[in-house]
Amino acid sequence: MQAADKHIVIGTIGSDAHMIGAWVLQKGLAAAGFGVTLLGAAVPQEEFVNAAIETHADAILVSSLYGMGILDCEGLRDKCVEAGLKNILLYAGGNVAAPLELQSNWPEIEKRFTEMGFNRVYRNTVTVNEVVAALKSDLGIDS
Amino acid sequence: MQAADKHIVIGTIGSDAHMIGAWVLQKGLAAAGFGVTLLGAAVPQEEFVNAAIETHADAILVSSLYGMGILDCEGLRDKCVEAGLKNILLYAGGNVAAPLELQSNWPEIEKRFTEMGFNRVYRNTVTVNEVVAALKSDLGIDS
Amino acid sequence: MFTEKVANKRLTDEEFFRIRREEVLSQWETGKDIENLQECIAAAKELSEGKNHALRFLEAKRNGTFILIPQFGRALTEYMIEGITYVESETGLVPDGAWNLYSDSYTRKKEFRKAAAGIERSRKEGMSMLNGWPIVNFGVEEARKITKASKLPLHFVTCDEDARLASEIALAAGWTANSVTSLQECISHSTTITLADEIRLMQYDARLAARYQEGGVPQCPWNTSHLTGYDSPGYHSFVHVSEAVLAAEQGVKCQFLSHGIGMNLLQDIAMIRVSEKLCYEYCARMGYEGVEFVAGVFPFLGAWPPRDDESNAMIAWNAAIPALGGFPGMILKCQDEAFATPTKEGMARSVRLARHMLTVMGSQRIPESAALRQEEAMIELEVRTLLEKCLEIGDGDMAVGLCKGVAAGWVDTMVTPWRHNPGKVLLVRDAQGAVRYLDAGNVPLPAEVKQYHLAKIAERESRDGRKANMDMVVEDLQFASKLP
Amino acid sequence: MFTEKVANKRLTDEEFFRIRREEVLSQWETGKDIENLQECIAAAKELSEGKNHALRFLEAKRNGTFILIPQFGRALTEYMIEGITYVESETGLVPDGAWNLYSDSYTRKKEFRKAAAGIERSRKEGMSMLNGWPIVNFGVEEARKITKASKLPLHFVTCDEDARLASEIALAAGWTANSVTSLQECISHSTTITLADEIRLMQYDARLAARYQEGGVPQCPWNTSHLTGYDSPGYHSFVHVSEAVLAAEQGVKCQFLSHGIGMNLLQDIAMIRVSEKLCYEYCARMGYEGVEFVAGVFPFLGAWPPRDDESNAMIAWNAAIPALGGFPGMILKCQDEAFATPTKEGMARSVRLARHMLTVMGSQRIPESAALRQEEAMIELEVRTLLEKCLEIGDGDMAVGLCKGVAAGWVDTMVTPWRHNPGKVLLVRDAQGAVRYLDAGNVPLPAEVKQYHLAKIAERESRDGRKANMDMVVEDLQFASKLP
Ligand code: B12
Ligand code: B12
Repeated sequence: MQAADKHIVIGTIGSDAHMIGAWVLQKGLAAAGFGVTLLGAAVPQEEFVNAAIETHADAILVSSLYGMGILDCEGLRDKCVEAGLKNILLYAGGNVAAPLELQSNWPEIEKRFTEMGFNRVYRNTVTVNEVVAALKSDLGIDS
Repeated sequence: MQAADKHIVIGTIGSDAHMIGAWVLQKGLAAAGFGVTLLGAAVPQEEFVNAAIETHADAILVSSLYGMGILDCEGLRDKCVEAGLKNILLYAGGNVAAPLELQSNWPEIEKRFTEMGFNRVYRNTVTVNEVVAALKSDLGIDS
Repeated sequence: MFTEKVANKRLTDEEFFRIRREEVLSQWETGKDIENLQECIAAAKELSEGKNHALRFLEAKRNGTFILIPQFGRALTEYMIEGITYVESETGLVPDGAWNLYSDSYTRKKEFRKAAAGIERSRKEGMSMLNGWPIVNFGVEEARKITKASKLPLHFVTCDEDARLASEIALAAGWTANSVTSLQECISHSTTITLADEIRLMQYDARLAARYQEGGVPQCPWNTSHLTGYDSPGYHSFVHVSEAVLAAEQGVKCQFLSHGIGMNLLQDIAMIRVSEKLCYEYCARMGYEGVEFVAGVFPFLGAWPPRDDESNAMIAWNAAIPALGGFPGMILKCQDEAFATPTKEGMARSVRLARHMLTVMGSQRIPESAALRQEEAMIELEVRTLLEKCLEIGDGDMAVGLCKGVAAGWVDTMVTPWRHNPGKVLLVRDAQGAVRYLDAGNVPLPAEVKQYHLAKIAERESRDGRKANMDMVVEDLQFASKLP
Repeated sequence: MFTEKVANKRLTDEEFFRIRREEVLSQWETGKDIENLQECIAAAKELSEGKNHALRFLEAKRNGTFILIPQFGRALTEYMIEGITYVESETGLVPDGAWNLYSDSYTRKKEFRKAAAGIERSRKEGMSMLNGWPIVNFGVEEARKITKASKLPLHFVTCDEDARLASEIALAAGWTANSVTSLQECISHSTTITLADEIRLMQYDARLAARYQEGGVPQCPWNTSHLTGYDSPGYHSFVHVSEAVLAAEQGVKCQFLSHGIGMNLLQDIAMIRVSEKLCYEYCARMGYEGVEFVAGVFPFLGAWPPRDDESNAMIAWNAAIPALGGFPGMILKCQDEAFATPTKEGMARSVRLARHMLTVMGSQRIPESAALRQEEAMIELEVRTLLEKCLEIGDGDMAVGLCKGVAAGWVDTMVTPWRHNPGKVLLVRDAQGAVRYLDAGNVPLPAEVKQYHLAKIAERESRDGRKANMDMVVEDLQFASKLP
């Protein structure tokens, strides 16, 4: 299996206008060989799901920087399931919580995102290479 | 009782070259009305005692900034007692310990200086006014 | 939403009150508490006594002193008050300080229902689950509690498209600065709104500020170029001057020019000088009399380093630039910047750090020099060219010209979420860390300026032994957030 | 101790070895381990491979890069190694760093018995009860353990009057920089020694460094003006140039000019430029060929603020000055400065902060300007006058002139413990925070310079609405340590 056979949808969720992270990620994933669709900023959940269907995506990468990622991401897995994307990979990343007390309690954040049906959640210190490695491993791509 | 009736000897002890603190202190105490003798820097214990005898001093203010104040001050009270200055006030002040762990454990520093026979010991954040107030109180001066 | 064409014209009383009634106060139930504008102005006058933004900032400008401006924004009023009083009492921020207070992003997008859920959620979780204070949901009486809790002038970040109701509530609470922006908002926070619509929305905010001013409560709305953090200095100045003219038309008499900076000392100082000078010049030329501008610095808006020590360096250098430039307003980010909305402890630490920068260097200024003059000249040429082209194409109307400029593709910057931005521009840093056009797209840079930028980039290319390209652009985005 | 008169003359081999045998190695038992100088030089050559101070600093100067120099000093070897390896591994200090390592003050006063007691005491208490590492008590093999533990060039602060044995041990251990000072030591750390005696002592240290250099181990001894923290910039430069000439006579080929600064950007940069220029000029004029100088900044030596946040500002601004000046050596103090000898954690934090200052501003330089030129001109005039007077009165001999100048009262500074200092000089800060002569005592300031200083003080007087006087001098001593 090769990266080129896999398609990834990336976007910044909710009312969030930050898009540099997603933009950088897109460049990195494309360079690693993935097919990538970048949805831009302030993307509603529905748009993620529709884009995933349209592009036969294998993973949705949800970027959230502005601190309300937990609120914005709730229910996304359900929408995926409803749309027949039961097993699509869901990653989140960025600054997903507003208060520092939560943001610096990463096990709690991981717990919450797992409960919400996400496969992985990343801090903003993650490198593009780490994301590529995780995707390859989760998607069974030889590296 | 008035400040003008009281005499204070000030100096920096041991091999310590810092003398700005003592210099500033001298100016402040003189302004508050005390008689003051400034011995300068790197003053041996003997010189403190001799100066106190000579000037009929009521207090010796030992400045120590370079971190070895505990080592340098040991035995000073004994020398005072030997010289007949049993009850002379002994204050120390400055940065009396080298390691931060000790310097920031002030109760321990106070304990040590009390054991060494000092009446008071001050951090370098003390103000001249606080020193004047303590001297007045300890020497029974009306303020 | 807006069908009329845009024009740089003062809203008539009739229009203003029609919009107020039909489009603004009706947005949410708290609108009804501020129906009587006269009463609101009277209340604001009393509440802002002794902590008026315009008066304090103009005074600092006259005296050559500085105002430190921490930021804060949490979901609940009690968190707001706790944070504000903590910082004010722990840092000696009073009297030479002011506040930059944030609403949450739902409020900024008029998603008041989501904000309400966020309030509930924050109560339940016992911490702030919103990235700011939802002023519209809370309404004017709650806002007044904050006014009373602070000893300092308050500015409320009213932006993200339609912030008219937020502005109304903030000013009615005695906060003495809202935001008067336009292109800034599109670039920073928007995706689909048209510039014409954004300008119309902001005309209302500006007119509202002017009404308070006319009613005896001096106002100093913020005219900002916070943008994305990765924009050319000329673009920044251009945004400021165009916003200045639009706000002045509505009757705004004092504007705080909050410049996002790139952290190149000379270039930043040159940029701010050019903005301030051209704001005065263009306003005078268009017949707006007695408008005052106070210059300030907003710390680097690009990525920050994820560790305290490096953040301390950022805070210090971002304070050194306004100090050396002599710009009165010093907005502060804090050590939490890379991670989460500022904590009160973080803001206090940052205030203390910046304050001590002023203690040791506050009266030092950068001397005049040929290098600084050249940087100024280059920026001024760029900005004048854009402004003149706007006025020309807009037939003397800045609003029309701006909109046409974006549509025609020659008003442009980089990495914005705004879909109407042409997006041909690419910027990199030169050998001294100044921001330069690698690709100016269709921006009508005078040839001299274009060559200057390319020559500067060539210096870096030869120092680094490689060509400037897209990889370099991406690296430069993160230059200040990298740890060794 | 020394009965001969002083002269700026190279020690003959005969003298050098006589002193070495009779006065130096016999000071303490560890002297015998380094009796064979040839062997020591050979060992040092190997040990300093890849971390030679002179080579690294000259390289940085050529490349326009910076070397970060944290400080450290603890009673026991294991503490030294622990601290050094901690900082090197936690901060990315390698390869662009170096170490400024301290002995304790007993060692610096040759009170080796007290130092021995301090070592015992430290072992007993489980913490460092000395303010530095007693190199003489520990001897060369222990010192070599430290050399091996570090990846960086090591400088040992060999000062406080007679540090000849400390120098011998440090250089034999492969440390590649000792100190070549003279007036500096008297002013900073001494009370009664005569300048003539101090010069004689330091001639030995310089000659020793030169011998290592000649033996194939490049050396870069530190020529410092750390002084008291409250001295005029002209006095600083004067100290540097005079020390430069004395060390060069002994054959020293590379000197690191570590300037204590006053934290006024322009004045500090002007001072350092003048020093460097005149060091080259006077050495050339006196016939010392091929001597290189590398300029550096030692952070403000006056009182520091007793809180982290304010210390962070100090660290940042003290790093910004060498960065903007383009001076390769950036010595660092840390957040512990007001309280105790630096902890390893403190030094690591400070390195990270300073390093990030370089990340964001490291390639920016202050532009040439009339203001900077004027400051340079004034300092240069002051320094040249002093130097010429020395040479004149000393009949071309700098050492003689210096001693006569102090005796005659026209070489003078403020608040030193040194009893031979005339002590008529008073300095205050002007309206921009630059250091100015309120009273020049008998310092032969050219009239132009004197007037310049007084005019600058007058600016402050009129700004502050009060006369400059002794109270202001005392206040200014503490200007950077005050919290709000
Ligand atoms: C630049 C920036 C902006 C720019 C955005 C420009 C743009 N076009 O994107 C501007 C100035 C417009 C802006 C606005 C605002 N911002 Co902002 N902004 C930043 C800043 C300084 C840098 C973000 C950035 O671009 N980093 C560089 C990129 C390359 O890194 P990145 O975004 O982190 O992405 C990387 C990783 O996170 C990861 N990643 C990202 N997404 C994903 C997703 C997945 C699945 C994975 C695996 C990985 C991953 O990979 C990326 C590439 O390496 C951060 C603070 C910081 N980090 O320094 C604040 C920050 C994100 N902003 C913040 C806030 C609150 C706002 C505002 C609400 C206003 C305000 N209070 O300042 C508005 C947002 C309005 C809105 N509607 O969204 C807060 C968020 C607080 C929180 N989370 O608790 C931050 C943390 C600052 C702070 N401490 O207050 N901001
Ligand atoms: C200026 C200074 C110097 C100058 C001294 C100039 C001079 N002529 O005095 C110079 C550069 C020469 C110097 C040298 C050294 N210094 Co020094 N120096 C300082 C510094 C930066 C400021 C001291 C100062 O002048 N403060 C201003 C005056 C007005 O305040 P003050 O001295 O604290 O005095 C006030 C109070 O403490 C109090 N007070 C003082 N004495 C007394 C006594 C009594 C009885 C009372 C009631 C009150 C009182 O009242 C005073 C007036 O308000 C301090 C760090 C700091 N505090 O910022 C380091 C510091 C004191 N130095 C230190 C050291 C180690 C040295 C050196 C050994 C070299 C080195 N490693 O740097 C040498 C000393 C050599 C020697 N033989 O002594 C350390 C001491 C470490 C420790 N205690 O653990 C310090 C703390 C720096 C550090 N963190 O490493 N230093």
